[in-house]
Amino acid sequence: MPAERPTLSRVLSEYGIGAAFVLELTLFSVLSPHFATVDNLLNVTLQTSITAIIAVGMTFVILTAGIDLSVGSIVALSGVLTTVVLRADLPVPLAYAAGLGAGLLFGVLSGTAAGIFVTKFRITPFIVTLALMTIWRGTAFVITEGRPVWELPEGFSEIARARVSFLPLPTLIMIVVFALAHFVLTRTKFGRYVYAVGGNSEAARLAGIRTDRVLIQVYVLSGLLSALSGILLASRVNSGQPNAGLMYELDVIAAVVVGGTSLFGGRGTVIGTLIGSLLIGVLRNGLNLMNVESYVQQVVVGVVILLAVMMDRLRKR
Amino acid sequence: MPAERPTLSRVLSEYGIGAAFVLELTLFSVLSPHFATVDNLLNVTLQTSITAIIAVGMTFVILTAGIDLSVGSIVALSGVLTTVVLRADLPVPLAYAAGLGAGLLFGVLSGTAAGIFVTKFRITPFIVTLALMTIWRGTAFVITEGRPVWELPEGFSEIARARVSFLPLPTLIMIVVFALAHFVLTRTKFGRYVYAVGGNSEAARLAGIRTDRVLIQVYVLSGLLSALSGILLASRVNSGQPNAGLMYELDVIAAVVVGGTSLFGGRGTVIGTLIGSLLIGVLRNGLNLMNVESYVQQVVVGVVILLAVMMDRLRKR
Amino acid sequence: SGGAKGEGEKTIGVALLTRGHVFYRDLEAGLRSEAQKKKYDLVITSAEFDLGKQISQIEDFVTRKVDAIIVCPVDSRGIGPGIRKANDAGIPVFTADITATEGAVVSHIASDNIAGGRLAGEYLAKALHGKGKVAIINHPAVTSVLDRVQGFKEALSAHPHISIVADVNGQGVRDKALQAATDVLQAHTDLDAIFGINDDSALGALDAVEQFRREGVIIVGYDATPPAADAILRATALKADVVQYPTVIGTTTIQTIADFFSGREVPPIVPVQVGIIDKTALEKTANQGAN
Amino acid sequence: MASPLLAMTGIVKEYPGVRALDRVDFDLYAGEVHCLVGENGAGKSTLMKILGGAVQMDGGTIAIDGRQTVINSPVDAQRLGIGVIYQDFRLVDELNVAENIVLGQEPAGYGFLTALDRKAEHRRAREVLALLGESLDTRVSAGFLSAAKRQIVEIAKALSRNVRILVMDEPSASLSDHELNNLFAIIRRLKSEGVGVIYISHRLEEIFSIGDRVTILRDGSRVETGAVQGMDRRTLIRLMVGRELEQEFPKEDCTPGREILRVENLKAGMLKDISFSLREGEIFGIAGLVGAGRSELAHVLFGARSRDSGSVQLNGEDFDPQSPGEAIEAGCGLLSEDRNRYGLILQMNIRENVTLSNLRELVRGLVVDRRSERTVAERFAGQLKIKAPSVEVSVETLSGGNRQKVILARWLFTRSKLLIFDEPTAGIDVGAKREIYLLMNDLVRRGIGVIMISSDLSELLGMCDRIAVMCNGRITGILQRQEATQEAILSLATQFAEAEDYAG
Ligand SMILES: Nc1ncnc2c1ncn2[C@@H]1O[C@H](COP(=O)(O)OP(=O)(O)OP(=O)(O)O)[C@@H](O)[C@H]1O
Ligand SMILES: Nc1ncnc2c1ncn2[C@@H]1O[C@H](COP(=O)(O)OP(=O)(O)OP(=O)(O)O)[C@@H](O)[C@H]1O
Ligand SMILES: [Mg+2]
Ligand SMILES: [Mg+2]
Repeated sequence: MPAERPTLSRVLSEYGIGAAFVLELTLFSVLSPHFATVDNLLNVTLQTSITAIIAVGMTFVILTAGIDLSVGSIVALSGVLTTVVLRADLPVPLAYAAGLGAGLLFGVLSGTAAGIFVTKFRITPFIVTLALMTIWRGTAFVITEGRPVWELPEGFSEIARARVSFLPLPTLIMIVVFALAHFVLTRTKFGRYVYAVGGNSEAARLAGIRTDRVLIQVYVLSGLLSALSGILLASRVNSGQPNAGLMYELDVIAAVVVGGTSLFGGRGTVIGTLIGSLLIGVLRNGLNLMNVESYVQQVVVGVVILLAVMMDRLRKR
Repeated sequence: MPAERPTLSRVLSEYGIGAAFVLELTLFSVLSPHFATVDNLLNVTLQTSITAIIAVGMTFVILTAGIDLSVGSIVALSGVLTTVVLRADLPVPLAYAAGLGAGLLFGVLSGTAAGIFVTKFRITPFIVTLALMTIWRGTAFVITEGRPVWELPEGFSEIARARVSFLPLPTLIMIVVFALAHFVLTRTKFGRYVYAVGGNSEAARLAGIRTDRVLIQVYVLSGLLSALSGILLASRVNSGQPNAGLMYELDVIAAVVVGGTSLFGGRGTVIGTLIGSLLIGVLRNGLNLMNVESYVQQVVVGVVILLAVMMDRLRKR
Repeated sequence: SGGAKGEGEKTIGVALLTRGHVFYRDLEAGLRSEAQKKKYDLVITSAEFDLGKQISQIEDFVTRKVDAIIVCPVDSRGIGPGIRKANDAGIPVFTADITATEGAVVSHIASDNIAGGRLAGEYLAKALHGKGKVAIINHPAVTSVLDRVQGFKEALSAHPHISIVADVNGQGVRDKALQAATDVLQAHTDLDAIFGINDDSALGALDAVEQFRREGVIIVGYDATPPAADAILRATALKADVVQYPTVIGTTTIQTIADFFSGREVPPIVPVQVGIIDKTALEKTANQGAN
Repeated sequence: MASPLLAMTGIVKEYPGVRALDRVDFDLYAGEVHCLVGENGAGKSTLMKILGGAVQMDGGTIAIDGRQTVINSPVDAQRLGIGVIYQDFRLVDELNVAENIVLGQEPAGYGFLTALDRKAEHRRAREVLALLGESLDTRVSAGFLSAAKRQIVEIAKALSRNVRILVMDEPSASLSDHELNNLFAIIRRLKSEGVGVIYISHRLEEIFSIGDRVTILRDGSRVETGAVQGMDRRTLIRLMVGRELEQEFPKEDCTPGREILRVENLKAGMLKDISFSLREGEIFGIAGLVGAGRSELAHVLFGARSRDSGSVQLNGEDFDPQSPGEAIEAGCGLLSEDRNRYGLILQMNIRENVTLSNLRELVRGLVVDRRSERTVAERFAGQLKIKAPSVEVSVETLSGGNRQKVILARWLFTRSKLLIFDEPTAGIDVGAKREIYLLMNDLVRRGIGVIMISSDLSELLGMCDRIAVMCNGRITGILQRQEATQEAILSLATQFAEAEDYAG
């Protein structure tokens, strides 16, 4: 995890997938006149921001050799909870505080629950978070009876639509989250412990690290960031959708792993995750821009992911 | 992996989840008058057979510390290929040979491809099979243009409906597949190597095991069994459905892991997988019989899986 | 449930396609409200687009010996084996919304998706004065959607100056539809209209259009769910919606079954009206409601 | 003389930043024991890995029976009759002892579906273990075994193959004399059967009792090859480290201060009635045969395992840590015997491994101060002579002994009041051992209490103020430095062994 100033060329060689990403950008610029416009590139970052933010939490979890399948359902339920509370008859600033608070708090609680099951009951993260995934999804449907929550206060949809100078707010949030996460992972004690626990949890425990606490913290982080994404998504679609975030878990894990993080823990970076997320986001965007048929798109996405990772491996030989 | 004669009590204590399963059976028998009938129990085995057969291949893959996300798409595409070939104007016995052959051959080829990417290009199995998952799914849609393949020869739907004495044929096939797999894993050189490669692949290599070959073989097995399931499913629904097997990968991995196989390789049994598959299958069936609302079902399924695995862990303390 | 059934009490098994879409929530609501009146017990399951699962659910109904089964098939042909199982057990089967082509079905209660798609196409053609560029926010994994798109394209084919420039997969859910629609708007700055294959798709497209502040793009949706109706009334880019009356499909289905139970003859196909509504139509019904 | 069984000539191996082997020549005759010695990181293991097909050489040739051969993989090596006991254990934790011993030698025929004869496997495994004088339960999973037992299985695995060339890379690092004698008996027998044995060890007395010839490597180059007979310990050490080494055990007398640890009637698992105390500035040795319970005692004191009853006081206060974290906070450190499994985070670099247990001290504000962290790591790397291009290289690339030094550095950096060293010098070269002893002197001088568990009796005798001897979970005696002799320890170490065996 060396992290001196990352220059472009350093990033490319270290985060191997970077070269594939640059190639992808170049290709789409040539192939579609609509691709390399400021507007579209901002658009891609806006679209990617939702899953990319989740991918940050997932990176922490996977670095500890865990996995979090509940992210997509947390997106849905946090969006639902936030919007439900927003609809309640509260004065405006309070409604927002309570709404956003409810969504984020739920993410934290879900993460805490996951962490406790993983550490105190020693249940494998896959099962714990799979169970939470179906439980939260079911709950979102029970609460809403399967209908979207709508008729929200005027300003809510502005959150995702706002711009800070030219940057969409979700993009800005994504950048901040990545920067913080990079800092935490490479510079702080907690980050170091995350790598240690993922690398060899028994050795980490014997080195005096409270491994259980570290594990709970990463699941809380993942829950919190998923909830944050869920709220942003709800704002984007100006409603709480119980079916939001379906299958996000696979997309997000794919981004993390394409970005070079090992599912066996102890190895990986959030910069890799950022590139992985963007690589996949740009791919979808580019193929849509080029009007590639949706069935064919699936095939192309699979092939490109395989090629990108292969390029990375061959170069590292 | 001790495997002397498994008596019921041995199975229960060794395959920890067995106790949870027995409890589940007892509960449903008490709660629903429709549950503990021969008909319904056969019905459950028939319903479970499709995913349980895939779960056998998945167990081998996971034992080597790999993963196969492509199973659901193989189910779809093998069903599509088989039915497409069956519709071609061939004399009956040849049509069946060619149809089933095409489906199974595809499974083998997909597995070979996965194995080669994993071993020769050293790409992590998650990415390889995720890519194949979207590629095959897309291909199935491209071939069929999104519409099911139907108007099949009369006898095709009989495959899944046939009974051998009182046993549904898919159930029988499932039993045979499990028995063979149990034998292979516990009694043969190949089985031993699967555990060795999953437990410590470097140690296995240094002991003179051709680890690459073992890995390719497990992916081929997983592909083949997925294709077999795909054909059974196609026969059951008497058509080739391009969207068949959606999300099977999660269901199947859940069954394997609930059954006690470690995602980190080297630990697990197919008997555990069988119990894991049945536990989940019975749960769905029982909840349907008890008229539990489908959203609530999701919640209950999640909670029960968590409890079952927790019971297992607490008992093993 | 599970207890001894009183005289005249009937249990009906329902195998829905999904419960993740508002259309089916409405259909289900129709089923429930009518069943409550008739004092029927409903056992509602949902296959979530998984045909194998749906067949298993029907098998579970057969095991339970329900008095009738309602299916919204995941696939018209593929559901055949499930229906035959029910036939073998002598349980009457009804299909709602989507037909079944194999096995014996007492009655099919539905609106016609191809016709609905055609309505959407014709509305757009008129609104565009026979000229323009159109995009489809599709979800081509579901038969009913394939039918809608087929009808839509048929209607447009009569208008040579209208071209379909994009056909993207929004997976029928609002967040994914939003993403797909955003890309379409990026690629086609001169886009005139969008057809969303259901309301989540149309509303996702609306989110995109509003976020781009793209004037002049019009959207037609499908299902006329309350949020969509609201958007139409607010004079947004969403101009019209194909209405099926899922609640009516639900209530009609139960009424048909009631007729069947009471020994009356029921028709093999019970049509439920489809239509298309725009702001004017909505305002009119609202006024009627007020009167 | 007949042509050698094995001739390796001009072997070159490069790693990024290191030339691990620089044109090394090495040969071996049938029926001889050829020892290989050298400092940590000299290239011994690398040479043997090349022979075993585990890694590929960058230059040079290998001839067997005078015929040039290519060894591209472990399979090739096996086919040529080469068996290797690797320094870092290569057992499959999930397989049981018998399965590990026969791994890769399952019967040929019917391809991979060949049925296994499990009874025969267990029989075979027991036979081989019996040769080593061990009666391990062959049904136990390897993951449950202690370091020493794993070592024995590793040896058995190699012995179970019919090899012509047997490589043993530090087989004795965690063995006690008892097991070692059995091992030597086997080696002598193999010799008489015409097997060529390559033996690597840092315990030089072993070289003199078993070796015929010895080759010395230094910094990847061969320094000398000669008959063991003509060589004495001093010369050997001089050739290895490149200078004279005065006094192997630089024990300093240090007057013990207050009592810092008192253990009374401790019971836990196999441990019974453990009582002893330790004073500031004291080095307290614990001797015993493999499986006597020494490591278990260490783990219990350190809070890594729970205790059943008894009391422990640290600095006069009750000490019952529920986790290693608590123990470390209270000022207790444990260097575990199995560095790869329980010590190092292999993916991390040297710097990160060294500072892991005491990051707190390096945190400024929110962040870990990279500069001072690096200074700390470099200081220890220098002090312990860790051989690596920089402290930023991953510990995975280090030689066995250098890995051990990294883990040692971690505990030196924690400023504990009580340090428990479990086999601290396993795999460490003579020169570095002396550095470690000097460091221990340093620690005691600062008033730290040291418990040293070791299977190397001469080291215990050389460095400890008192030596407790354990057998079957009990302390059978505590000897003062003056009364401690090899014989006295051995007799205490076997005191209960037989009696309890019969009882059990
Ligand atoms: N995979 C690797 N990558 C980089 N360097 C390596 C690698 N493996 C070994 N080395 C380096 O090669 C050199 C020789 O290591 P080797 O393991 O052969 O030493 P050794 O003589 O066996 O030492 P020890 O007595 O400590 O076991 C060391 O400097 C080591 O750091
Ligand atoms: N509760 C127990 N009951 C019986 N045996 C146990 C128990 N706990 C541990 N053992 C076994 O007792 C042995 C004690 O091992 P330990 O590692 O403490 O011994 P040691 O003296 O350090 O020897 P070694 O040189 O093998 O490390 C181990 O083989 C361990 O598996
Ligand atoms: Mg070595
Ligand atoms: Mg020990």
